[in-house]
Amino acid sequence: MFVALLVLGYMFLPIAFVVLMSFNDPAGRLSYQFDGFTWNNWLNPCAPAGMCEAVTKSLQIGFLATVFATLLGTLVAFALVRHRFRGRAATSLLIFLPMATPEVVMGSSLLALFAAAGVAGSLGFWSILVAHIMFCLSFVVVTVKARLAGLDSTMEQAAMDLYANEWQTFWRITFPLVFPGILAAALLSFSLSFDDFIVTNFNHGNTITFPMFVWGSAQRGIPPQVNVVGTVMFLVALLLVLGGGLLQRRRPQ
Amino acid sequence: GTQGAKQAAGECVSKDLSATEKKMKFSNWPLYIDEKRVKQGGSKVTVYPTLQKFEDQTGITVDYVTDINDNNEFFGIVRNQLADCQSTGRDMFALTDYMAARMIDLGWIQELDKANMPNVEANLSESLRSPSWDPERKYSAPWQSGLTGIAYNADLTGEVKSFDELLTRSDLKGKVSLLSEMHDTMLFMLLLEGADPADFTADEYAAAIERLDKSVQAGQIRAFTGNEYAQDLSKGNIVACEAWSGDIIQLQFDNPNIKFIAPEEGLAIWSDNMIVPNKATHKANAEKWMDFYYQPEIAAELAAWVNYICPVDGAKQAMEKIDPSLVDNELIFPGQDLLAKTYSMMGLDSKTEQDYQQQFAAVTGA
Amino acid sequence: MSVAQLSHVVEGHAPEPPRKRRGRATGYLLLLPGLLWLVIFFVLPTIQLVATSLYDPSGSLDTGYAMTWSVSNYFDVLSTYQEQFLRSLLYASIATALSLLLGYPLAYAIAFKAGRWKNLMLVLVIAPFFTSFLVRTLAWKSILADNGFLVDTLKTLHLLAPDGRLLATSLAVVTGLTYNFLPFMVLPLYASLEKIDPRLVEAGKDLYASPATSFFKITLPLSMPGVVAGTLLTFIPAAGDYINSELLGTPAQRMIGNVIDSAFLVQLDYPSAAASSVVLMVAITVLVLFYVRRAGTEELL
Amino acid sequence: MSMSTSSHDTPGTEAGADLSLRALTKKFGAFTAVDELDLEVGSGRFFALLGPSGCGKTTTLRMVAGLEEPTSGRIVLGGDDIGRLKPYKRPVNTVFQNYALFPHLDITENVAFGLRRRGVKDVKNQVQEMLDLVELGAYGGRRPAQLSGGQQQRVALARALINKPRVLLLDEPLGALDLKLRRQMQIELKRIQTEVGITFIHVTHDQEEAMTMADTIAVMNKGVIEQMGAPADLYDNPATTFVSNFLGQSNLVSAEVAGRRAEEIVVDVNGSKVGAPASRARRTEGTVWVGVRPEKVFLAAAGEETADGTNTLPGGVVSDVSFIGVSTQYLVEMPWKQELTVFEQNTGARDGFRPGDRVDLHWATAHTFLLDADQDAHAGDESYAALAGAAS
Amino acid sequence: MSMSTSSHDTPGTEAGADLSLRALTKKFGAFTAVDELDLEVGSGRFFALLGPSGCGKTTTLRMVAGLEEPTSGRIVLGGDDIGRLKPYKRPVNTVFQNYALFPHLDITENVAFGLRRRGVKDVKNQVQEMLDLVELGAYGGRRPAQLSGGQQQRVALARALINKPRVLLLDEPLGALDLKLRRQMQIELKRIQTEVGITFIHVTHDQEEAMTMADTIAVMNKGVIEQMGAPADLYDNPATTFVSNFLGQSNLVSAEVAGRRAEEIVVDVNGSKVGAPASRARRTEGTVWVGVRPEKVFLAAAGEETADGTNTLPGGVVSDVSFIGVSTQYLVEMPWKQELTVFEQNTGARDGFRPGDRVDLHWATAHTFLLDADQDAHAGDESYAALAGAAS
Ligand SMILES: Nc1ncnc2c1ncn2[C@@H]1O[C@H](COP(=O)(O)OP(=O)(O)OP(=O)(O)O)[C@@H](O)[C@H]1O
Ligand SMILES: Nc1ncnc2c1ncn2[C@@H]1O[C@H](COP(=O)(O)OP(=O)(O)OP(=O)(O)O)[C@@H](O)[C@H]1O
Ligand SMILES: NCCCCNCCCN
Ligand SMILES: [Mg+2]
Ligand SMILES: [Mg+2]
Repeated sequence: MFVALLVLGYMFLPIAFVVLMSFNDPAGRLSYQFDGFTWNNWLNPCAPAGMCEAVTKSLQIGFLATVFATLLGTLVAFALVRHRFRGRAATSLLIFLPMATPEVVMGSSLLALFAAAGVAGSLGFWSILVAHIMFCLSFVVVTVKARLAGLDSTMEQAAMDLYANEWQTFWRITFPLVFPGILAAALLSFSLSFDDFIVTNFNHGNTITFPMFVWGSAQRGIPPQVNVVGTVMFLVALLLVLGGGLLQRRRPQ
Repeated sequence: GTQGAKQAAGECVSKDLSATEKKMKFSNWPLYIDEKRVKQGGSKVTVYPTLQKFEDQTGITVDYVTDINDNNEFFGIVRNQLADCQSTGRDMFALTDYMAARMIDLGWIQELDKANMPNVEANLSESLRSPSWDPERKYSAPWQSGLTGIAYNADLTGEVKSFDELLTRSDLKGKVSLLSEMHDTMLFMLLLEGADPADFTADEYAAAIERLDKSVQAGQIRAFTGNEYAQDLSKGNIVACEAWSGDIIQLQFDNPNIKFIAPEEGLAIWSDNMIVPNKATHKANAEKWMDFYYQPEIAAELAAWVNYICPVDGAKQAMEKIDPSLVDNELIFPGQDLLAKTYSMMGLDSKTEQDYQQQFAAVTGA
Repeated sequence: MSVAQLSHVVEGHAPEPPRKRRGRATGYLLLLPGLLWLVIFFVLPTIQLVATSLYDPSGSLDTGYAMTWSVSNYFDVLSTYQEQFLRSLLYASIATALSLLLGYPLAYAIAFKAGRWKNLMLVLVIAPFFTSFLVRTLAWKSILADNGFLVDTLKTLHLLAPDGRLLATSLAVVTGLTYNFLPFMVLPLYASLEKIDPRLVEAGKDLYASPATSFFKITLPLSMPGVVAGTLLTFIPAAGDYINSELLGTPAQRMIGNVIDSAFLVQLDYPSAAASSVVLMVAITVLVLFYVRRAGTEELL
Repeated sequence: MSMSTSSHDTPGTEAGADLSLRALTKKFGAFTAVDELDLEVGSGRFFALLGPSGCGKTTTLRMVAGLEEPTSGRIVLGGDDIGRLKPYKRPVNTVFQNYALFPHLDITENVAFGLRRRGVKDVKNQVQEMLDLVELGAYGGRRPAQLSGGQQQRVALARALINKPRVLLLDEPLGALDLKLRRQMQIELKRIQTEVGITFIHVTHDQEEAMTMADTIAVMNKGVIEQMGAPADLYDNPATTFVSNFLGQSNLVSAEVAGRRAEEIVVDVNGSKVGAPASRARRTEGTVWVGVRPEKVFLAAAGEETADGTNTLPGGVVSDVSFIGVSTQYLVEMPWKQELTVFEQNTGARDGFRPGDRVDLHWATAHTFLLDADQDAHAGDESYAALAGAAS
Repeated sequence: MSMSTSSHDTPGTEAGADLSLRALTKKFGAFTAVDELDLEVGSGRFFALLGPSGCGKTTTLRMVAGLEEPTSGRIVLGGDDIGRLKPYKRPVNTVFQNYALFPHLDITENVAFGLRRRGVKDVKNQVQEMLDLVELGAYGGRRPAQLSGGQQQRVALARALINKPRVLLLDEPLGALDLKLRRQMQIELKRIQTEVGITFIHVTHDQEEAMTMADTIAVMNKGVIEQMGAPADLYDNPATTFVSNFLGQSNLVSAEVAGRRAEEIVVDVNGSKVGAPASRARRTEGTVWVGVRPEKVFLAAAGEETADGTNTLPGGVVSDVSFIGVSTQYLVEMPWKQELTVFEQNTGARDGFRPGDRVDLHWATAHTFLLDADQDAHAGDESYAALAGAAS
């Protein structure tokens, strides 16, 4: 347990630093040490030019990638668990491979394709989105599939037995029961997309996402507001997951 | 296979919307424009005084981004669009001679309308009027010129006099950075080999690479950087480095112990040139910008802050009014003695360029 | 063991045959959009990558690259970047081992010791994902800085030589990699540890196994699916990563990811870049297969 | 094979419907799980389906519910062929073995589920009534996970019953409960069935359960029904060795038919003459199994007593005595080395025997039955099967 | 409370060891799971620990095994205090309820596990012998998941027995098996214990199991042992209402002590005089519970028979009759509205009664016991508890 707490400490050291620096009042232009406390960064989060636009882009892409990957991935998971078809092994392999491919390889091969297709010049929002959906998809399939496979099929039979047709059975029973898995998959997708740098770096064209912004500003001096965004995202994650847990636990008497 | 990236002249030009859209986007290097920190609504923000003047005078809103860190890196960022006859989203950027040359050669740069830029016509320094790659300055106008030399942090180390020391002094081991652009760094390596950067052979280049590789393998070099060396230098992670003159003078405002020196081997001299890429839709606005910064007073104001060599005739006189102490600053207005110690690398055909770049990349590991 | 089986290892459970035979058409229809997506944006790019790796190396941006089936590209990148390749695999292996060493106790504690703090601890493992990976790595860079608080303290305590440093060392890169991929290790480990019936461990103790023996003979083998999944999910991205090396290392710590990134995005040397990518992918696949086969036949159920 | 218990044999409420399965067959690939099964269940009956694991009980029920499609045959409910209807179109509900309660809905919503699907109004009151019936009136707001096994079981029952199905199918609804709770729930279930008068078809492994609850029992084996009837009938008059062993225990001894006098068949058991009522003889010549239930046999010290109308097998030696509270169980080794079982209630009326005691076995002729000797004497004896399986 | 069964009471092998628990206590926070428990188990005994869920059986066993640390008290095995030894240092092995077989090891390695940990040589042969003993000789190469429940159970037994522990602890090892298989395994277990002569401490919920297998039974309730003794002793002579209800069923009727004649206490049950042997009276004055087992009671038509030395309660009305094969169970409502239970073996000797028949209850004075009326008459009656719980 002690070792575990140490490891947790190790995991949180940089985050603690990020939180601290979000209150930094930098003395010079290129400062990355704590020079003094201020609320300014929190009060003016959008002061650094382009940062909030980048965050917005990342949120948009994250949201859309999550929606599409979750949708497509959930369908695939259902097909894999509930249907019989040819090429099941090949399908599983195809789902697994993106998870076993380093991001550089994924990013570079996408770029190679776009270049060969002659669209390398118009990369941007859409190409980032397409790539993010692609690499989130596998994680969604795996997550939803696990939940679905653990679902007791007698639940659905019981529903049918209780006068629910296929459609009602799906929406009233199957979907709510698989939903926590779908939600987990969506959360995972969003974090993967929001956090992605490498694949995006290959295919972003002129579009600047938050990680791209951080990378760029790292070369000229990071504005402390970047830490505000980092802190907020961390808190949002914490609240989301803890809140979700509480919601699940809170049950009518 | 893929298509070549060359574009025929005039093939990729878009309609200029400057008349209706009073705006433009300029990509430049960091530490390359005059700044001022002002309080605004409780928090400090950075504003650019000359830029504000320009906006005020012309009514053109300028999106000024400092996303150029290294010529090659930036080339990588815009090459797909330009090769594909797509917009880069930028109306203008400032690139160093050889890169500007390469882009012009690729047909990616729009010709400028001199009629819109009387100040440039009038005030551009004589020595910069006809570079081999744009003899008539049809495509480009220098933003600033500068020198590449050595910077060190006197808090953390003794004086560093030469490039050779940078590569060999054991007390600097692991705390030295060099520039990630082949042209910058290899110029000095060639000098160390006793070769003339303006006229060297492939063997000399290979020997220079060999020497660099030794230093890298020995762990002497901590990083090959673009403009971001300024950060590690001021943080103290780097105690000495290959650096660009003006940057260092600017850093001295925060830390006077950061020094710039001319290495015993010599200095590199270069210019960064404003160019307007294909598909830029605000060329006329960009030309207005160029013209604006070629007014001697504006040029002097800029130079007083950035401390780079000013390409504008008459700026020296204008400087008298702004900051007389800078009139004799060799880094802004270099004299013949200093210029005699400067070198630049010879032009390379694209095949050789690619080959040399690859050899360099193999050493820098990136 | 085939790659398909490998995927099941990663997922942590064997495929179960569909319960009921329903319309095939529906099955295909559900699969179609997702699979199409993967085919277009994963399979095709991979094929294109292989194609690109065979382009004429003497081509250039200006002239374009012709397909000349130049297998020599592979030999070129292997000889030029051999060092970076090996370093990537080495660093990734060390980082994976370290992650396992650190992640196991953490996962173990969450699964068996955390009690009512279990959920909170799990959340804490996942939450860092949301604070951008770059931001955290840059934070490490500041924490480890030569004149930073940490280095100063270590120097005062004489735990670090006066001219020693933490940043820009192999150590920094490897710990950075370890740090970044630790959650990918902890989560699958936790998932498989949690499934272990504690009564099995008790049964072991009852049968004369000391705590250490119980761990090595019962807990560890039973958590092997988690170990395999965790090590794969750590090793694979770590081997391809270049941000840690870039931000926390020096040219002497460059990994193959840096080479690919720069060759693709800065040098614009597509054939070499693609060849390096393909070599990396093949190397990883071969290693992973070898690893899973060993772990698989000896320890897995 | 065709058997029937129709509602006019025994009085019963008419709320349920006649269910009739005709030549119902289900094959899984080459394997026949249910084999041309014919069955009639009268309305309002409590019908128990009993049989060893894998004999096809669940499959039969699933076909009735519509969860499994028959390979052939018909399912007729109150005159309508429902065999091809979707499950949600059948007036039949199921209580699943694992209850299959919906974990994400509270108890009220679980119970209301069927009514809501059919768009019934006034769901609230009906649910409350039904919960009261199963004595869970106060639990409506809880989630299934917050109830004990027995309570969950009753929710499952309420959820099915509230739809007033014409037939309620119960697939080992008590299988997961522990012994004492199980007995308690049996009483509950029986009470509820009597109250609502719906036809129950109850699948169970537990014979005692079947016998105490059902008014008709069908014993199923390998996809077909071996015998069907009232519990006492089946118990007292098994038609096959399978039924005689599966439902309770039986002593089966090989014998030769020696003759017939009046309504009695006389057989020779290793030299002793034993009688059996002709009405209980499934075979009347050649080699037969002579059967008698252990509790019908009376032990006496060797040579001590005999009475008229009583069969006697002399020469036994007590080999094992186990006290099980209510009764004592004796194993007696006969001269031909077969061990026979005798139960004696511990009434305290007399002292028991000890291992080694020499005893004779007596029982009333009327309690003897004769079975076809071609059948396996151990058919249906699961503990024997388990032993044989283990040794193999 | 202190009780003992030592090995010289009954002959037994001496391979096992005397286990003695002294004032053993285990608290979980404020809750006392095991309360100053004293217990002596003679070596080579088959000792059964019986009690309702949550009474502390598992906790007691876990303390003996070393898997739980006692809050206080001592555990002495063959003279050595083992109470503070680590589990892997104790010559005690456990057969877990869920078997706890190692899924990643084959059967041979599961069985060999303990020997290997102790560095024993010649593991192969010992394992084979042990597998043969449990009749799984051919299954060594399989994984646990490839065996049936009964087979797994035997592997768990073999895995523990091979270490020749001085005490073998069995925590409901048969709990998960179905009824028939369970009976079969009971016989196996008893055979093996007889063969190896190791002390068995067997925890079970199933009284019939305890009674058939064990030579000593301890009935545990709320962390203490209520009564201990040979199965028949405990059954015939329960000391508390808890034991009388938990071990089998009892009729308990409230009565007043009316006097005493010779070795007999006479009590008044709602006007009827009933006698009980003084030796079986736990209380001899004031209000008492008069107890009698259902199988000891004999039903007769109202006013029909009486014999000397027999207790009679007249005026009953049969309210329910259930046929359960071997016997028939009657519920008889007495004039004071209490329902009493009577079992009658279906010997076929006479016709049974029907609901509504008026009957008298008779039983031998010798089978009557008297209990302290301060105790709850329903203590230990789990089906009653379940019913009460459900209604609450
Ligand atoms: N979907 C299926 N595919 C193949 N065989 C099946 C399927 N469902 C059931 N069977 C087989 O059909 C036979 C009858 O199964 P069924 O479930 O009806 O038995 P059961 O009488 O309910 O047994 P139990 O008492 O164990 O529940 C079994 O041998 C079983 O293995
Ligand atoms: N680790 C623990 N923490 C708190 N209470 C516990 C713990 N273990 C057991 N108890 C409590 O101690 C009491 C005795 O538990 P124990 O498991 O010994 O009962 P048992 O007699 O074996 O019951 P069962 O027949 O249900 O197995 C129970 O009330 C139980 O809830
Ligand atoms: N801070 C401004 C730096 C400008 C450097 N320009 C280019 C350098 C030559 N390679
Ligand atoms: Mg079944
Ligand atoms: Mg227990």
